[in-house]
Amino acid sequence: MNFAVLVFPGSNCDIDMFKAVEDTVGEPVEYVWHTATDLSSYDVILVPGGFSYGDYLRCGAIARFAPVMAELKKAAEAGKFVLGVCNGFQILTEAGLLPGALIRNNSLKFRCHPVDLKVENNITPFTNAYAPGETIRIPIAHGEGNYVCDAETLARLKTNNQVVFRYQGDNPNGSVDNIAGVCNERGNVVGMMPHPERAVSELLGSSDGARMFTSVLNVFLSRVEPSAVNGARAH
Amino acid sequence: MAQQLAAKEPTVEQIADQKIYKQFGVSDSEYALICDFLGRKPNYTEIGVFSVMWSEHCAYKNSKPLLRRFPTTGPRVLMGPGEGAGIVDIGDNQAVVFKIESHNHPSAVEPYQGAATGVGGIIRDIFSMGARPVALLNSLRFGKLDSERVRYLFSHVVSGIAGYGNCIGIPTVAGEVMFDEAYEGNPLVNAMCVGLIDHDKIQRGVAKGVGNPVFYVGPATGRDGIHGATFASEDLTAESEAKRSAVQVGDPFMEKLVMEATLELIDSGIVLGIQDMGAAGLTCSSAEMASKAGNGMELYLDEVPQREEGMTAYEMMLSESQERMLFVTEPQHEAQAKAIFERWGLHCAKVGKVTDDGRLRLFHKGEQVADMPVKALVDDCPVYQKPSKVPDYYLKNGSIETNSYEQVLDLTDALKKVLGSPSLASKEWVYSQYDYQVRTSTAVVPGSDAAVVTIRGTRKALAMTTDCNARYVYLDPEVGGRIAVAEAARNIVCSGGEPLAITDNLNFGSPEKPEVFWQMEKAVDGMAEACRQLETPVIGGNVSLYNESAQGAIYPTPVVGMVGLVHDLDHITTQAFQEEGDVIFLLGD
Amino acid sequence: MKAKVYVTIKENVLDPQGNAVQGALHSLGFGEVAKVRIGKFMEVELDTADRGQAERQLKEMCEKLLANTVVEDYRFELEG
Amino acid sequence: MKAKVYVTIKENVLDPQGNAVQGALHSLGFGEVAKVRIGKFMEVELDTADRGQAERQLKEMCEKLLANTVVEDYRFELEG
Ligand SMILES: Nc1ncnc2c1ncn2[C@@H]1O[C@H](COP(=O)(O)OP(=O)(O)O)[C@@H](O)[C@H]1O
Repeated sequence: MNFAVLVFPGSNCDIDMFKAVEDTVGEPVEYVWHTATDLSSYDVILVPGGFSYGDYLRCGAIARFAPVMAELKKAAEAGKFVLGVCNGFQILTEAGLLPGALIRNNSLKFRCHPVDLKVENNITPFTNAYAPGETIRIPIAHGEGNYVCDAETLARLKTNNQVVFRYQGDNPNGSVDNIAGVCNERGNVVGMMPHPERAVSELLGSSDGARMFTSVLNVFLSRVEPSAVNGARAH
Repeated sequence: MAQQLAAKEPTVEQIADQKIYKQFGVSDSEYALICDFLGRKPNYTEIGVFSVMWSEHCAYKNSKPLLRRFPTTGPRVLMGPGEGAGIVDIGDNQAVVFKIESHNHPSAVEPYQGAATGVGGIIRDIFSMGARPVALLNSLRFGKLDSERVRYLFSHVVSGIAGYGNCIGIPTVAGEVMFDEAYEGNPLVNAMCVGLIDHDKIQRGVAKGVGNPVFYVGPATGRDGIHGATFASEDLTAESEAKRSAVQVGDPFMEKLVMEATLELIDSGIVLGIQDMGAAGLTCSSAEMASKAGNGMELYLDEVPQREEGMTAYEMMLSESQERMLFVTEPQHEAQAKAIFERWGLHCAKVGKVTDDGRLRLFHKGEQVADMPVKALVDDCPVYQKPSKVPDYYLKNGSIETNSYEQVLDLTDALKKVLGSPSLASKEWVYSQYDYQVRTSTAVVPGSDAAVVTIRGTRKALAMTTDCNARYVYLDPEVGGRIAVAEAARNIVCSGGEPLAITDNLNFGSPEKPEVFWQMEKAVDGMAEACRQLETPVIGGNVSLYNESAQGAIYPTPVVGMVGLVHDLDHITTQAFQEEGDVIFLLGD
Repeated sequence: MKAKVYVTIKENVLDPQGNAVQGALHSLGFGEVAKVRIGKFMEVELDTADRGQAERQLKEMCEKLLANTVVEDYRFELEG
Repeated sequence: MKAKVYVTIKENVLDPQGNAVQGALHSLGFGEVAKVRIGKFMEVELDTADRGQAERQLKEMCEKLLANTVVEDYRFELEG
């Protein structure tokens, strides 16, 4: 299975994402520059955190116009697996690949600390190694992670089971309905503010994020519908 | 308009007759020396260049005699003070590079940008050596939190540090914050950066190879941070007000690009010498690079990218616009260098040439506008041995009968008071705004003693800390200086590391005051002694003097930044009690 | 040609910054401040003399980049 | 009473945000964009009918909180 880690000017969790793939699943992984115009050789595309283009204007606003983004759209439409973390999530919403928007934390401050997340949807390719409703501990590090969308969209997210993670306990940024991560209708594109790539070993304080990587590998290997994979597991 | 501005610059005669050099902090005797070195009187650009090269910040003219007292060598030291940052061997062809730097005065004026550009500056010091920055630390001092202004300074300084470090993607892993009236009008903002390098990648800021081109990379030069003297001789009209030196604004996104491109350039092996443009930008970098190679340099100022119209030679040479670098390569590598920068969306401009005449010559609009001996600029600033005097407070304290104080009996209440003081309280409010985990190498995050950062591909890690209890230093500078080093060493050891070396930031009041100079002397003696005992040489540092406000000098605050080597990940130890039933020991007395 | 672009947060979207500033103004003693909304004000210089073209372009810039129409509204004025 | 407050970055102070947006507009094909400066636009509602008082207060709010006069300029307009 081939992983791509997109690199925009100002990405800074690209290396961490790359290392996480190496350390958790050990599958081939490559950096793909923002000017790339071909993603056909990759099965999973990871959009890492950081401050693409300085996050000036709005987070992710400028990155969404990079040449690679047109390819990313195609890949998403083709059903490839796409995960955006933090700035990557912001880029995916700006690009319209995921609904809603991320605005300033209600505290107006950047916040970096571990949070507890509830796995709300474990049938996405990135979450099927988690039990439904399981609580996992993953760090956040963002200044603009306050998820907003209109009431209609929110209702739709709920009906379609598109809320992937919710903050448990303290809501660190004011996000509507405690949303920490969402997916598209089809489930193959996931975006989240917390950093699973920062939680892949006990030395880093938690290894709860590792299963996002093993999960997508399992789904790929089983080559069946993600829900079937999950359904096959006894809960 | 350019002519008009240039015409406003004082003439050679006016500078001499009206003693305009004094506004630049150049004394009569220094001015006479400069005339000797030039064999004539300096023009406006030249006196500007000399004044910054001969400032305390660049020449250490008041502190050099003291700095010589520090031990600076050791079996592991690969590079001691003198270059951008010091370097210490950690085995396996790897080395750690680190340095601390102050941005006290800019932070007092504009706390967010002052702190942010302080962080940006220290990061450039590290990557211009060829090292990959892996961690940031800081040391902060403010007045008491009950003042609105202090709260403003405190929160904006923290945001500025966070804003820069988080964006560029280097974790801020440790630091200290203390609050005391002594810093009411003069906060301290010291930033430290730690980097990793392979021995064979170490760069130096040298302008090697006569005839080689000199390149400028980074954003265009504006009228940022030029010392106020420029317009001091002008009537303050609305027009001149608008043109006056602007506050430096940091652009961490730009620095991230410059950093990645620079590291790639260095990796390609075509760089002969490289230096960042820090204080006094183009002036300091060009003169120092030429000096270290024993060469000269010509700069063609029309080629310098400019952000504003009508900039003069003086303004370009003294601008402190951020995120800029100067480097030298051989002519045949020009295209390769340009290609690397272009990939990162950056331009590099050929702005000069290495020469063999030992002079720094500046050309602007078809004319030679300055011609100065490099050696005079870099090495020949007079060094002063300031008078020193034991302060009265110290003598008086010595005779205090401590037994005469009433004994504290309500220990619970006393403990509550201590725990409740902002200087001792949890600093989570501060460090939760810092991305301390980016790069996924932070094994011990803020909140323990020293932070620990792992080195990928090895079982080794680095422990790091900043420490200084300035109240101790005030009460007894020599003992306090020793304590600062010892505290840092204890923090390293308690985290599982072997102390390697220190970088220090000497924050003091005015050295013109004999009592302050005495504090400096004694503190340095104490630190030097501790460094010798602990075998942690001083591999670099920074001096920040004239930290005074209406209330007087700050507490003498020689901040110690120490790095230690954790030989095996299993040695990493944190502060918290681990398990119920564990036995607690008290070491020492 | 110079343009001024105003980007404001949509009426029904929460404005954390505006709320925080309002709170801060209250605690500074400006009790009569009933509401604060914070948006962006951009000055854009265009190398064109064709007003119609400038307008079309600005609209496109706003839709594409300068505003996120999921949460923001925009308007602009052309000068000169 | 409603006020509009405009906060802009001083003429000779670097505006990294404006530069980044200008670069982005160029690469989107808006080559005629010569310069972009990004500031803030605030709408403030005041519970007062006294224009003179409102003006005095706004000035004070700007100086104290809404603008950082070391690097920013401000101006405001009172409506109604
Ligand atoms: N300005 C700061 N930046 C980052 N971390 C900080 C800062 N101030 C304090 N810390 C962290 O908070 C913890 C406690 O700091 P401090 O109160 O100075 O304790 P100690 O005296 O044990 O060093 C340490 O881990 C320290 O690194």
